[in-house]
Amino acid sequence: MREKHIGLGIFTFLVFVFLLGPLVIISFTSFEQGTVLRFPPESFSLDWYKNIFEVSGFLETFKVSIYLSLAGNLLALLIGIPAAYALNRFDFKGKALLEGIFVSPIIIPGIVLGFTFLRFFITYYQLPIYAGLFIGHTVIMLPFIIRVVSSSLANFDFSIEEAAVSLGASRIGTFFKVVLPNIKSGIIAGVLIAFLESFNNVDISVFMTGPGVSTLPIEMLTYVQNYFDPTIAALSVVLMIITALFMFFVERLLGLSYFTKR
Amino acid sequence: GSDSAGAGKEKLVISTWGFSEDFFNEDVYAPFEEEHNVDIVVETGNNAERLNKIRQGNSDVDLVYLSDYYAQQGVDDGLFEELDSSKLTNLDKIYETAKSPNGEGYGPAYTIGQFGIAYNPEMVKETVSSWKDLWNAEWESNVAIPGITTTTGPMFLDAASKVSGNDSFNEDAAFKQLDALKPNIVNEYNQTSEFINMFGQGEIAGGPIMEMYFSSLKEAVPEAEFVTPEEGGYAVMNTVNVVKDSDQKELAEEFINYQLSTEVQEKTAKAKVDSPVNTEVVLSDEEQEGITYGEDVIEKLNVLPADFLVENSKQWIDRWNKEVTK
Amino acid sequence: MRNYYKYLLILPGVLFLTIFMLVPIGMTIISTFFPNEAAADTSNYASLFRDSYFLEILWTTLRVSILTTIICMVIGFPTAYFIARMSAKMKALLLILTIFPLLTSPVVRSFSWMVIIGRNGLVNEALMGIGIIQEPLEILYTPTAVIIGLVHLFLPLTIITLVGVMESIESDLLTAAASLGASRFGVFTKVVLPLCVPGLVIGGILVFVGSFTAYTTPALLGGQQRVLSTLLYQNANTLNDWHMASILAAIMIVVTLIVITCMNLLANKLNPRR
Amino acid sequence: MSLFTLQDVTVAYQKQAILQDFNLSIGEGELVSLLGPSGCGKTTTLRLIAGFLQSKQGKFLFREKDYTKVPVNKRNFGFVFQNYALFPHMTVFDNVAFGLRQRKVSKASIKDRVLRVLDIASLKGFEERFPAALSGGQKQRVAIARALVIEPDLLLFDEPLSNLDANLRVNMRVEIRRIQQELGITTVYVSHDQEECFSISDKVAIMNKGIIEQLSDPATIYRQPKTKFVADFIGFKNFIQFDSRRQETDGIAATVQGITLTVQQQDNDTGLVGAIRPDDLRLYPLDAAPMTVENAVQGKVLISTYLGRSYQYEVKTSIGQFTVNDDAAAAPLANGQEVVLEIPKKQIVLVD
Amino acid sequence: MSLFTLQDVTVAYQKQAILQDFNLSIGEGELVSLLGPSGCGKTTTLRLIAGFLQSKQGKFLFREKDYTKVPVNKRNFGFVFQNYALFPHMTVFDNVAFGLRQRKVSKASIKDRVLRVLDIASLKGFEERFPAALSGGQKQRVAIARALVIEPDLLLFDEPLSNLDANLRVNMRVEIRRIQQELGITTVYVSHDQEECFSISDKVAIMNKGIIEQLSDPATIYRQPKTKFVADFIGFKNFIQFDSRRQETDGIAATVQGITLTVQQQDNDTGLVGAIRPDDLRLYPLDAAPMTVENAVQGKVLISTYLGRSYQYEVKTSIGQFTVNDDAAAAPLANGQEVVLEIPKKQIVLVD
Ligand SMILES: Nc1ncnc2c1ncn2[C@@H]1O[C@H](COP(=O)(O)OP(=O)(O)OP(=O)(O)O)[C@@H](O)[C@H]1O
Ligand SMILES: Nc1ncnc2c1ncn2[C@@H]1O[C@H](COP(=O)(O)OP(=O)(O)OP(=O)(O)O)[C@@H](O)[C@H]1O
Ligand SMILES: NCCCCNCCCN
Ligand SMILES: [Mg+2]
Ligand SMILES: [Mg+2]
Repeated sequence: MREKHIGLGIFTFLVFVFLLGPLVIISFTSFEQGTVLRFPPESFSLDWYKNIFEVSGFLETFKVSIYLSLAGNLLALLIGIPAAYALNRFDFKGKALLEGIFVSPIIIPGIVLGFTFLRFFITYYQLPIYAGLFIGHTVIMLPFIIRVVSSSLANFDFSIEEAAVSLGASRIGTFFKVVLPNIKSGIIAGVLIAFLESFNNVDISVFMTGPGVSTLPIEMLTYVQNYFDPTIAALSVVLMIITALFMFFVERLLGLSYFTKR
Repeated sequence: GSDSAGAGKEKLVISTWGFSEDFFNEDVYAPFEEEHNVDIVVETGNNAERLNKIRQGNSDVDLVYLSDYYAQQGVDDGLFEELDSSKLTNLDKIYETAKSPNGEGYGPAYTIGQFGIAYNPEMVKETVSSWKDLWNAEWESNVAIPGITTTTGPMFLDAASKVSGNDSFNEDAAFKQLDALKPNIVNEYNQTSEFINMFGQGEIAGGPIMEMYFSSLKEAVPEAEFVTPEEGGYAVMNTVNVVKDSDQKELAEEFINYQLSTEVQEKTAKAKVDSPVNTEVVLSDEEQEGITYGEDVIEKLNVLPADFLVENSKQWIDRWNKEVTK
Repeated sequence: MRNYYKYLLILPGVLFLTIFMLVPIGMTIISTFFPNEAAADTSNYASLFRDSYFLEILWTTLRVSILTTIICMVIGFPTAYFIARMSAKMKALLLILTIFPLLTSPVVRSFSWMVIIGRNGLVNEALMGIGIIQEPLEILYTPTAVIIGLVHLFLPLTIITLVGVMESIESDLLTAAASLGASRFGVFTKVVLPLCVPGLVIGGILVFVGSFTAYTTPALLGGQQRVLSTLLYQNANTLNDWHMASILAAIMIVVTLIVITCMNLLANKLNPRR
Repeated sequence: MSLFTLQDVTVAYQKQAILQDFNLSIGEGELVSLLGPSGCGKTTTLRLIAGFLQSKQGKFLFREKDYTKVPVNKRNFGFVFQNYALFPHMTVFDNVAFGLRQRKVSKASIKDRVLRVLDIASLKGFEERFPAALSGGQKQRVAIARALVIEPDLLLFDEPLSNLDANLRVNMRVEIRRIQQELGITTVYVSHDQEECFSISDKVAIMNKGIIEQLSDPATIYRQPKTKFVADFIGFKNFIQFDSRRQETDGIAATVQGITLTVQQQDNDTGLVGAIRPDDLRLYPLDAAPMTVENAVQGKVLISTYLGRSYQYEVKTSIGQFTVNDDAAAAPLANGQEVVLEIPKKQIVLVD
Repeated sequence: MSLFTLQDVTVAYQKQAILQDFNLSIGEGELVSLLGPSGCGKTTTLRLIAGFLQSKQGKFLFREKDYTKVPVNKRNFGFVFQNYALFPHMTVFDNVAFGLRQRKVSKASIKDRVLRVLDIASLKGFEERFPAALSGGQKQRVAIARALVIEPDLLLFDEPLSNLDANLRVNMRVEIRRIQQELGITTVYVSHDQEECFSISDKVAIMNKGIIEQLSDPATIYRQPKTKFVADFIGFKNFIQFDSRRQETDGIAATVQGITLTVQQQDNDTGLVGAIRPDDLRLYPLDAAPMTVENAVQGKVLISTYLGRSYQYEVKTSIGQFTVNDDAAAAPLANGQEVVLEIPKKQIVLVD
C-alpha cells in the first residue's frame, strides 16, 4: 500500500523548511567576515571556522561533552533498558509509581536539579567533579532512555521471546538475541535523544563544572555572553557536519540500517 | 582537576568570566605563572553561578572576579578574605572610587567601565545628549533596555529617576518614568549580544549600554554613536577578591596587585579588553575608542553604591517584573 | 520465579534515582515547608497563589507550553507518519536532518529567528512586498515568537519519538482498515493514532515539560514576556533566594504532574488496550 | 457477466515474479476458490484484487471499469487476513463495527448488525474482549465477522477457517456460503481444505507457481483434472505412466509394460498419464478376489496405516506402487499379503 | 512409564478459570493429540506444559521430577506456535539454527542439520529469506523446522499444519511422525484436522471447556465415543434420544417413539443417546430398497449437497432428521424423494 501521499509530502517538506530554514541562515552568517552576526552576509571568509580551533576551550570541552554523553548513555542504558523491559513485560504492583519515578528527572526544572546536585553531590556525597557531572548527566538521560525504549516495547510481540526461550536460550540470551534486535530502532532513538539532551545540557553542567572542567555548551554560552562574532554560528555548522558524518559512517561501516525493521 | 597541575607546582585557581580567555592566558596569566612558578587554573561562568559555587563551600577557588553587585553579596555573606593592604602596592595608583567599592579591606575594582547610550543616527535624527532623549517620540519602538537583573539594570532605573526630575533616587518616580517609556521599548536585553544583534539587524535604534561594547556596535553599524548623557554615565565596576580560607591567600594578593599594575592595566586597555583604573596608563585617541578613560571622565560617572543595590534589588526586581515587563 | 526477577531488573534504576535524585530533591522540597527550621509553614505558597502577577505568569507559561505541545503533536505526527513510510535510506537522512536544530546554540538560533520574523525580517519583507500587509507584523518578542522557538526546539524530539513508535505498527493493520473503507485520514486517525498513543504521551510529556521549564528560548525570543522559569532563575541566580526558587520548583513539579496525569487519562481513553 | 477480471497481470516482489501474465475472471455472485500449494501465489492474488499490491503490468477491471488505480478504501471489498490483522486497541465489538462506522451507519443499526454477525460467528459474550485475550480460533472468527458485516461488493477470504475445529469450520462455511448467496456477494476464497473448497464454491481454480492450471466447477475438477499437477493436488495419489493409448469402443485402451487398462473418459485426447485416487482403488485378498474385477493388477501389501475412516495400504505391483484407502469396516489386510488391485475404469483418468 | 503428568492443575486468566483440576499423563515416546473446539484450552494446556504459564494449583511432573518451577529454557521442549512467532530479524536459516546455537552445536553440524530439516519442510532455497518475505504456509514450516531441529525431549505443536495445503500437510505430518518415532520424542499435538490427529497419534484427548472428556487410542475414539460431546465432535452428526434400552442376545434393543433399533455395543451400560455418522448411514430409494436392511427407517430427502467425494442428504424421518453422506458414484437422489434409511447396528453407538 505504498501510495503517494502528495499532500503529506508537501506538508513534510514545509516542516523541514521550518526546521532547517533557521539553520541555513546560521550557516550563511558563519561565513561573514565581520565580527558581528549579519544576514545577509556582506563578505565571505572562513576566519570564524579557524577561530573555533584557536579558542582553546572548544576542542577540550567538546571532548569532555562527548565522553560525558557517551559514558552517561552507557550507564543509562545499563540501568534503563532492564527497567523499561521489566515495566513492559511484567505486571507490577505499583507500576504507575515506578513509571513516575523514572520520568521524574524530566519534570524537575533543570536549574533546581543542578543546584540540588551541587549541594548534595559536592557537599554531602563529596564526589569529585567528573563523577558529579557524570552522575548528573546520567540522571537526566535515564528517563529518555526508559520512556523511548518503553514505547518500542509496548508494541513488541513477546511471543517470539517465548519461542527463543523454548529453544533453549537463557532469559538474558533471549534478550540480547531476540528482544534487543527488534527494539533496535527504539534504543537508537532513545540513545540519540539522551545523547543530545546531555550534549546540549547547560542547567546541570553549569553547577557541576569546576575549575579546569567545563563542557561545550557551557563554553559556548560563556562565549556568547562576551562575544558577538559568528564563531558560534560556525561551531553550530561544524557540529551539524560532524553529526551527519558520524551517522553516515555508522550507517556505512556497521551496516546498521536505522529504523528499519525486516 | 588537580591532576592538571605539574608535580609539586603551586596552583592558583581563578574564577572569572569567559571573555578574552586567550588574552588573559597569554598576556596576564602566563607572565605571572612564570614569575611565581605557579599554575593558574581558570573556572569560567557568569557571576551568579560562580558565586553560588563558592557559597557551597569546598570549592578550590582562590581568587574570584565579580561585578560589584555580586561581589557585595559575597562580602555580605562573609565569603571573602580581608586583604592585606600592605601587599597591594599598586592600590595607590588607581582611582579613588576603585579602591574598595564593597567596603574597606575587600577587593578593589580592577576596571571601571561607563554605562551610557549608543544609537544609530540613521534611525534617530535628533541628536542624543541626555537620558531623557530615549523618551522622545522618535524612539518609539526603537529602544532596548537592560533587564533589571543585569549589572546595568539598576543603573538605568536610577537614570529614570533622574529623568523624572529627582536629584536623589526616587523609586516610585523611576518606575512611573519607565512606564512612560513603554511605547519605545522593543525588548529588554539580558546579554549584551542580544543588544548588538538587535542593533545590527535594525530591530532597535539603540539604547542604554556599556561603552565597552561600542566597538562591537560600530562593527555592526559603522555610523553608530556613543554618548555620555549630560546627567552622567554610570560606573560599572568589576572587582577581584580572595576567597575565604584560600590556601593561596598571599599568592592571590600578589596576583591582585599584579592585575592593578600599570603594565597589565595598559596591556588590557590596549587590547580593548577592559578599561583601566590605573592612572598611570596612557592611551592615544585611537586607543581610547570604546574604552572608558581619563580621571575627568571617571569622576563624572555616577556610582550606585553596591550595598544600596543589594539591599533593594529584591524589591526592584519585584516591581520591575510587575510594572515594567508586562 | 519471575517474581523477584522482575524487581531485580528495575532495582538498579530505582536505587540510582533514589540516591542521586529523589532524596536530594525531596529534601530540597521538604525544606520549602520549613523556612525557619521550626514548624511547617505554607504561608509562602499561600501568598504566591494570592499574587495575581504570579498567577498570570503561571497561566502564560501553561498556555505557551500547552500550545507548544499541541502544535508539536499536530505537526510532528503527520511528519513522522510520512517519514516512517519512507525507504530506509530516506528515513535515515530525514531523521539526521531532524536533529540538526538541536545542535545550534540558542543565541545563534534566536538571531536567525530575528532574521526571519523580525521587524525587517524575511517574513515581513515578503508579506509587505506582496502587499498583504502595510506595517510589519510584530511577532518577534511576543509569546508567539516563544512558541515558534519552542516548537522549533522540540519538534525534532517529537518526530524521533513518533517515528520509533510508528515503525512498530504492523502494516497489515493499516491495510485492514483501508479495506474496511477507512480513508487515508480514517486509517490515520482510527488506527495509527490510537496505536501511537503511547508514543504521543511520551512525546507530549517531553515537549510539555521541556517547554514548561524552558528558560533560554523564552528569555531570548519572548521580549519582556515572563515565564515561571524566569522567576525561578531570578530568585536563584540574582537574589540567591533558593528558598523561593525551591518553592517555585515545587509548584512547577506539581503542575507538571497534574498535566501528565491528565495526558495519561486522555491516553487511556484513546487507547484502552490492557 | 463477469464482475471482475484480472488481465495479463504481473506481480513481483523485488525481482522475483510471483504472478506472471495472470488471468482470472469471476462472475457476479459467484464464489470462486483458489487452491494451490503453499507459496504458489494465492495470498498475492487476493492482495492484488484487494488493492494492497500494485501490479507491474496488466489490468484489473471491476464492473467493466478500470480499477487498477482505485484506492483500497474506495473498493468496498471485504478482506479476511491470513494472520487476522485485528486492531489490538479495539474490542471485538469495535473491531467488527469499524467498517460500519466508516460507512456512517446509524448507531442502533451498527449494534444490531454487529451482534448478529457475532452470533453467527459463535462469539456472543466476547464483545468487550480485546484481541490479546482471545484464542487463535476466536481471533479468526472476529476477522471473518469484521469482513462479513459490511456486506461488501466482493469478499476476499485468506484461509479464514484454518484455525477452527471441524464442527465450527463446517458451521462457519455454511454461514459464509449462506450469507454470500443471500446477498449475492461475489467471493474469492483461499483455503487449504479441499472439502471446504469443493463444498462452498461455484468454481475452483487450481494454482501452481503463479498460474491457474484449471478453473472449473468443483465436480469437474474433482472428477476430471486436466493436468498431472491438478490431479496430484486434489488427491489422485496414484499415477501410471502409460506407453501408449488407443481409442476402443468401450473406452481408451492404455498400455504400460504389456498390461492394458481400460479408461472410460471423453475429454482428454493426448494424456498418457493415468491417475486414480486411493479411495477409488479396491483391494481383494488374492485368494478371495471376485471374478468381475475391472483392470485387475496383482500386488502385495507393503505398509498399512489406520486413518480412522479407513485403512491405508501401500501396494506394490508390476506397474508401480499404489496407495489404496480401504473402508475400515472390512477386515484389515496384513503387511506382505498378496492382493488383487482393481482400477475401476470410470475412476481412472488420463491427464496431460 | 509416563514421561510427564499434569496433576490437578488449575489455570486462570484474570478471574476466569480456563483449566480446572486438569489431569493428563503421557507416556515416553507417545504422540498425543489434543482435539477440541476453539477456545476450549488447548493452547493453554500446551503453554502450561512448555512453562510459559504458571498454574495456580497442581503439579507438573516430568520424568518423576517436579518440573513446576523449572524455567522454560531449561526444559528442552520444542514448541511450534500457533502464530509462528518467528524471529523477524533473522533469516530462515538463522531462525532454524537458533536452538542449535544455544546448544553450542558446531558450525558444520548446524549447517548440516538445518539444511536437512529445511529440506524436509520443503524450504530449500529459502535459507536467506526473512520471515516478512514468506507466505503463511512457508512461515509455518519454518516454525516446525525450528522446533524439530533441536530434537527436544518433548515436542509441543499448536496447529502446526493449519496453513498448509492437503499434500504438504500429509507430507509434513508423515515427516513429523517419522522423526518423532525415530527419535522417540514424546509429542503433544494440537490440531483441528481430525484425520491428521487420528493418523498421527498414539492417543487422542478430546477436550471440552478445559476438561478432557475422553483419552483413548484413535480407533477407540473414532468408533466408541463415550459422551455425546465427543461423538458430536468427531463427526457423529446424527443423534437419537432413545426412551429406553434393554439388553438382548444379539445386542441392545433401544426404543424411541415405538420404533426399536438394535445396537451392537459392549462398553456402555447407561447411555440413552444413539449416535451415528453421516458416512455410516445408508440410503435406498423406497422402491429399490433391498430386503436385508438393518434398522430400517422410512424418510424423505429434504436437501442434497455435492461434496466432491460424496453427496450429502438431509433426510427427514419420524424419529428425527438425519444427515447422510452417500457415495457420489451412485446416482444422486432427488429432493423430496421417499427413501429407506439404514442404521447399521455395528455403526450406531450409545453415548452418555
Ligand atoms: N489473555 C487472556 N485473557 C483472558 N482470556 C484468555 C486469554 N487468552 C485466552 N483466553 C481465553 O481462554 C480460553 C482458552 O484459550 P486457548 O487459547 O487455550 O484456546 P484454544 O483451545 O487454543 O482455542 P483455538 O483452537 O481457538 O486456538 C479461550 O476462551 C480464550 O478466550
Ligand atoms: N515480501 C515478499 N518478498 C519476497 N517474496 C515474497 C514476499 N511475500 C511473499 N513472497 C513469496 O511469494 C510467493 C507467493 O506468496 P503468497 O503469500 O502469495 O503464497 P500463498 O499461495 O498465499 O501461500 P500460503 O498458502 O503458504 O499462504 C511465496 O513463494 C513467497 O515466498
Ligand atoms: N554581567 C556582568 C558581566 C560583566 C562582564 N563584563 C566584562 C566586560 C568585558 N568586555
Ligand atoms: Mg497465503
Ligand atoms: Mg489455540
